[in-house]
Amino acid sequence: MTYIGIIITFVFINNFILTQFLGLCPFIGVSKNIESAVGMGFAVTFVMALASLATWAIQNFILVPLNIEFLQTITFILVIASLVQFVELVIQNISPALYKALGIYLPLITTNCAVLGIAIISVQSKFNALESFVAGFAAGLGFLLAILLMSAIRTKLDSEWIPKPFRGIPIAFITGGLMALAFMAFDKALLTNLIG
Amino acid sequence: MLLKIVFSFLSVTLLGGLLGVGLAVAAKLLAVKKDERIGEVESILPGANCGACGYPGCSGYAEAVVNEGASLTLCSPGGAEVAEKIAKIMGQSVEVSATKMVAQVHCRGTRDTSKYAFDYNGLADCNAMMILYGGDKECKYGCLQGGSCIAVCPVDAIGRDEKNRIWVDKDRCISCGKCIDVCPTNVMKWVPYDADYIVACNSKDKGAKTRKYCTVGCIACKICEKKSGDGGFIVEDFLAHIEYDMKGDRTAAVESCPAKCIISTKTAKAEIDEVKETVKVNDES
Amino acid sequence: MSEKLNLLVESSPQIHNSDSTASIMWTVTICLLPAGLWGIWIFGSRALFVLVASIAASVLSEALMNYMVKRRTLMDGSAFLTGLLIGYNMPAAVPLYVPVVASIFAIVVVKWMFGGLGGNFMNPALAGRVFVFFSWTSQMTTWTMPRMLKAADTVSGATPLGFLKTGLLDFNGAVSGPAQFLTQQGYPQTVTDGKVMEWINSTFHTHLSGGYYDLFMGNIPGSIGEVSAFLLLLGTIYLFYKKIITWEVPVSYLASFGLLVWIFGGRRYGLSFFSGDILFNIFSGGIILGAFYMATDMVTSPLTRKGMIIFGVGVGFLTFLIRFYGSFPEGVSLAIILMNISVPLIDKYSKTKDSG
Amino acid sequence: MKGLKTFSIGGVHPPGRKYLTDRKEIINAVIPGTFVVPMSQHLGAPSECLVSVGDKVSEGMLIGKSSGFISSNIHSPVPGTVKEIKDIYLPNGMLSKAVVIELEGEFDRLGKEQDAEDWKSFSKEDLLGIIAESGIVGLGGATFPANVKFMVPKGKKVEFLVINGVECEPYLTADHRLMLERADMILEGIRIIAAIVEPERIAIGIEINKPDAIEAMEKAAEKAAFPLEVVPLKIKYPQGDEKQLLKAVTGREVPSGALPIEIGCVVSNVGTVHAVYEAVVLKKPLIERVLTVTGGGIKEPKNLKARIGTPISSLIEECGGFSEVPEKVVVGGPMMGFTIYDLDTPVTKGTSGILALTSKEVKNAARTSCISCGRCVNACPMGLNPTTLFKFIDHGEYDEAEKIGLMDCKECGSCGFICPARIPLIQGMRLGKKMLRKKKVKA
Amino acid sequence: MNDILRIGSKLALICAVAAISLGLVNAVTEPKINQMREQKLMNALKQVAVGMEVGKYKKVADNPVVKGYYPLRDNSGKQKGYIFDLVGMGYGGDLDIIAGVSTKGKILSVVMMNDQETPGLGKEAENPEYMKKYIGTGEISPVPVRKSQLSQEEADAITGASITFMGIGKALEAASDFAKKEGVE
Amino acid sequence: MLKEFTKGIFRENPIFIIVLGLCPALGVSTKVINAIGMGAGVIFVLLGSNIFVSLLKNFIPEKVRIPSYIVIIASFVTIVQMVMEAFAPALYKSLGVFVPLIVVNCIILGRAEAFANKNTVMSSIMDALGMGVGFTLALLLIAFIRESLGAGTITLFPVGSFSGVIRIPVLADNPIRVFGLAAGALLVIGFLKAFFNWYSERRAR
Repeated sequence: MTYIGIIITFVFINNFILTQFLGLCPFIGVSKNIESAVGMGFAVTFVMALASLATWAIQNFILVPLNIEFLQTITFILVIASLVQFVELVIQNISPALYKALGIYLPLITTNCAVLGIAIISVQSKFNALESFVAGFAAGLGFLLAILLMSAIRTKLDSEWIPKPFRGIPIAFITGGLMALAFMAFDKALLTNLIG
Repeated sequence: MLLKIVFSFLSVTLLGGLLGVGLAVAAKLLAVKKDERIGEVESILPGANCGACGYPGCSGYAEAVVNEGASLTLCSPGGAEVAEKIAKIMGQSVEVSATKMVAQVHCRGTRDTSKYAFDYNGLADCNAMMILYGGDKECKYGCLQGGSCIAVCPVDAIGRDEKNRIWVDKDRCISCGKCIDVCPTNVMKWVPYDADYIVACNSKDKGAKTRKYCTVGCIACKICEKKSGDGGFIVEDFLAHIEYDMKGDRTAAVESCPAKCIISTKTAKAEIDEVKETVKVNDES
Repeated sequence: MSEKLNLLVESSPQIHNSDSTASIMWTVTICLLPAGLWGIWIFGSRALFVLVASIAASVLSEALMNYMVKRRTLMDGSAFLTGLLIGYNMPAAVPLYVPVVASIFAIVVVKWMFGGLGGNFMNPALAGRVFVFFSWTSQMTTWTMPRMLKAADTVSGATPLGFLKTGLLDFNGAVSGPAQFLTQQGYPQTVTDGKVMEWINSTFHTHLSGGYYDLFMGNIPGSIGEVSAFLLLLGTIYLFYKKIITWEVPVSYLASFGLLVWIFGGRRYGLSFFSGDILFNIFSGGIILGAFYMATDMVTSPLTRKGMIIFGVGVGFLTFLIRFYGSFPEGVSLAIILMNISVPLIDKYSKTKDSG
Repeated sequence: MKGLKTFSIGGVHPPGRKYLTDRKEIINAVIPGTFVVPMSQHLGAPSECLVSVGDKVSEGMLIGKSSGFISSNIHSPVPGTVKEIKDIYLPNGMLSKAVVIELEGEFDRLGKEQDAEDWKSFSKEDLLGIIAESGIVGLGGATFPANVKFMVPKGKKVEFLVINGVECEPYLTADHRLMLERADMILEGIRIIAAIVEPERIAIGIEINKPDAIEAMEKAAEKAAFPLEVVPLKIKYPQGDEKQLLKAVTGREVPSGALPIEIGCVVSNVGTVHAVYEAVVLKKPLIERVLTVTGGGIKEPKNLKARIGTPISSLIEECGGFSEVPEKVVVGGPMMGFTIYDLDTPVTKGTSGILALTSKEVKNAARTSCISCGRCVNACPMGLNPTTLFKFIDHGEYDEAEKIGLMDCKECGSCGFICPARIPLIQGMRLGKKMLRKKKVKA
Repeated sequence: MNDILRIGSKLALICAVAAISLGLVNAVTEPKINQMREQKLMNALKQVAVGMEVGKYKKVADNPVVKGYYPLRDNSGKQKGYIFDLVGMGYGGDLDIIAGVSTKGKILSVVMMNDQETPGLGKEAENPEYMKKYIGTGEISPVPVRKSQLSQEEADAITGASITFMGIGKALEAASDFAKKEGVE
Repeated sequence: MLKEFTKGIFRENPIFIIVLGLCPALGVSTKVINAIGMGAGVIFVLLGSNIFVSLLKNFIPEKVRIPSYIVIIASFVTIVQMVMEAFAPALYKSLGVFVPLIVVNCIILGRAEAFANKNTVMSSIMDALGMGVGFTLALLLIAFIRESLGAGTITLFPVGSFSGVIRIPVLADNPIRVFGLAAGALLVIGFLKAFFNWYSERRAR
């Protein structure tokens, strides 16, 4: 698959949130206003790209040579968790402003299944290092796109008269469902016809 | 097979050890100080985010308490209990007034009892109604029933009955004062939580005028003053009010009120059971 | 002045324009009617049943929601219009439960869960259609032949675009475009079409293939209300006259779509760039219905002129993408609801200019 | 229509309905027995009441004194006795102190010829003093004290004096008739103002639905060889607003929150110009004004010259009363005017018309939710986004509303007029401004 | 510093325990997993082999559809056909198909091993019934790749999923051609 | 003790009340059997991690608390993975990437953080069981709705001659397929959450 193909796949066709059900917790939790949604989106994109690359290295330099692929889950999550904490510490020191914008979302990312998800999917798709990185980045962009659209819709919904039991999380899910319905327009055929 | 187990052991242990040490080192080198008391204070606050303290939400107040030395008694929903807990964390002592105050509507005028000056058409918001001649009731002191207080109440303690009268459930009220702030006619007033009666009228018009436009308005006849003894009824500005510090028996005064505008706070509780939501769009065909 | 007048007090302005929400909805409904009648005429009474089912389900759902949330919005015409549009987007032979489910989904989930008319961020009719399209794809793609093309043994057939989609998958020859492809592959055409196209070709010295007349008038299989571009455009004239729709969305939609088709549309037929058949693509597959009646839905399109143009271009681009590269032959509904999703974002960032 | 000037963004076309009165000559209104003169008839601080109950007043006597920089004098419209001083609601919803005068005694001016003053020898300050003394305010509706407006700040130069003869509000024809019947006097008034502000150019903007007024003003200017540019304008509401008028006539834009003088312009309404003429030349304080009594509910619509303080009921009676029960009675134009519920409300300096509107004219309909049609956005002459503003205000997010320009809204009513969902947008804007003010006072 | 080492070693200890226990579990499960995988393939091959003997797998490098094949021999050891390992293009992604084809190009049997098709539409192809439409074609009649090549009845049965249908058909067509060209190995 | 168990089932149901662990709830709920498999996996991991976390609560240093928990959880997940692949390969395949993702299921880390590291082993076990069962029941409900509407079937274990698939007469022929897809999953959970909101509000009255 070409890099463009990977990007189209993970942003639109296999959008992590709207078709793969990965990363739903932050998608629902942090989409109440646009600013924090964008912050979360960028933080996720950043971590996903790095994690995808790091886990590629683990897989190909440790697990495969030693024939211990069954330790994939435990090593990947270890690396991701440490990576997130490390990134948090580094950002905190390098740029307090960036930390203020992204910092509060970083701890949430450890348990964001999208990050582990992209690591595992990259390995399963047998991507090379750069492809893994691009896939992680693209999946993050897909997350950013979805959460950005979602937060704009939710800001609008704030001023609508929504039946009481539906306010908050339920309507966010229903909104997500309708978004997913629309995203069904993007399918594999689109990719094959476009990229060939 | 054994080799595999050894490899697993080595790789994961090394990885774990490395990351553990790395993180510990990083945490030490890159440590950023943060006052832990902020979190503690925040966890004590009730989390209503009502804004009564004047800070943006409970976390804002917690930060202000720790960093800016804000007063410890500003959280009205939490009351004395919370203030004491905060004081403990901050190592200070506080004095808190004991009585909890709640908001109550001092008007019971409805379409049946009060005269209306004109047909109003527009926003269902008291402040907006106020722009047009101070509301559609002839009485300019009464409750406009636009429901602005219902809209601002963070805990759904305010509701209206089928006659559109507005009631406050004192048990749900967290004393944040938002409704009192928003009310343009000042008909929403503080009352001690344990108050037995309120004078449900806010009209400072002369008795004769009040009588003309409202059958449940205080006409300043002073009968309650005379009957109550040490019940604390006082008529000022053509309007009776109760001094709640005086604990005398008030029933005689209540019963003798010709306008029946002194009502028990228990009534309020009964009426609000069915809280109606204000829908601002009144579309119809 | 002794007598007491019961005067109304309200804020300025004291007079209003004659348009109301209800009048807008009903006007759109009326403008849509000719195309629907045409659909009933060519597809038979079955089409009428579909329309009745979708409208009835939609109006009843609205009534039910009105009862539940204690508001009265039945007469504003929006539910009727939604039902009508859902019916228009159905094949005539569809089982009746399909339009019913679409209508219920549209009104209850897409509209009322978001607070009723004005609260929804997605066009209810289109969301309803897409919902049932993905649920019952085959039922939604089984088309009835119009009466003028109905031979003794063929009762169902493919829409021109559907025919192209499957036909082109393994086509290696060379044709001048979709119309010629259809003619060459024996896609049915009316006699009138032949005469009209011959007249056009001889009068204007063009070399057009047959089929354009059928396409424009609606002598083709397709959804009940979308086939007749001519009658839909007729209604559009009145909408423009009444200023109920503005030019931004339809024009930017059709222009961007047409441009893309012109540039890239010929590639499928082995032609060079800048040789796509704009006319064929605009009059087929519900673009007219979509551009003038559904993309222009006020609730789900942007507020500002700039926003509307961005929206229209987006819909045009996505329609092109889906129709030419995706697996769905038409793509109008999906393109519109995809852009519906981005309307709040567009509105947020296309603020009006402050003149000071 | 092509080539005619107008402002660039927004605007609406409400039905004009000026034919009801545009051929009716201005006549003096009947003088009733009782007058109610409010002390707050202008923008700014209320006047200080100089009389008490029982006092005798004469026609044109000062009874309310300007109480600040932005304030104005108020004069007794008729000779009489002060019967009562009470609080009344003015049409704009404000509570004001008002002097009730019972007609009694002799008129000093009524029916008496006045000598024309030779004002040309007066200094600028003298002229401004006379205008201030006479209690002249902007008669277009804004009621901004005229002397303050004409006071050019130091260092500023006036390039344009623009006279507002637009009268874009539907129904109203008072300015129209004034220009037609008293073109010479208006010209004299313009001369006086020009002597004060010393503009480089003088223009008068008139919408082309008043061809006779355009002609009359052109003729008057020609006759007097006065360099007045008569600018015919396309019909579009709210062209009569200062900012829109300046944009239409001069092509210049007034920045947000600034006054016209910032861009070297002074604007004055023809009614004000006429009042300046009367004050300076005839030494007559502002005690009467021309207004239009009209609307579908009025039997015989008329243009009247009525004294300040006349109860509206008296004027309606003079116009034959109601032909049918009106849905509402409006003071001012239908776009920016106010409904009243008490017909004894008096005429004030800002009353440009009295309308009795039937439900057919009002066209009220059920209010529905906003359907985001965007018409208000296209109609707003200030380029604001009324529906978004309204949503913020409706949810109490007044600061957010301020951020997107709430304070630039001047309540022209275009959005509310065009809204198919009948959302009370203007009331929302007023509410928002009120709550912001309240918040600022608190802070 | 001590502190750091202590923390690091504790984490390492937890990791070590985890790793060892996982290694032990893996020692138990891995043979089982491999056995299961083998069995699944064997089952499929057996199903496709229609009673014949399956030879050794051969990779095919330069074909986009045919990934490899097993030669099929009858009891006498004479080659009668192939089992092809095919990859087709479906609606939702690749289709992994195993098909038995005679040396003359006739489709003998088809099994869908793996797909990502829409449940209820393309997913129906996992159903053995579905593949009946292809069986027997390829030698004399062409492998159907479009619904129009089927009878009305059969076409109705594969409602909607024309892309899946074509994906399988094209893969089989390629296999049939491959077999025809190759003939006997 | 029993209270720790029952709270997870309704009052603090991880999916409907505290809204955690959504990704698997939606991802694998296309078939009832998937829900059962996933639920079993989660119960096992939750139980194991809760036991170990509460046992080791004094041993684990504060600074590497989270990594340690994650290692413990990941070990149990890997065990589940291997066992499932060995003994229920079909189920393993249909759960796909969601099995390793149990690691990041917020419920498990959440319970370790919020409960197990503060409580005794016994109450941690009860808590794990309650939460696990609550999660499984919620998952079953979602899967039941999605499968019956979206495919017209209910897939259970094959036992003897019973294939494990129950066909619902009318729906099986023309199922509302969207419910089996991503959009349907989100819609279903939205409505269920709203129902629970409404119900708990009513109960509170």
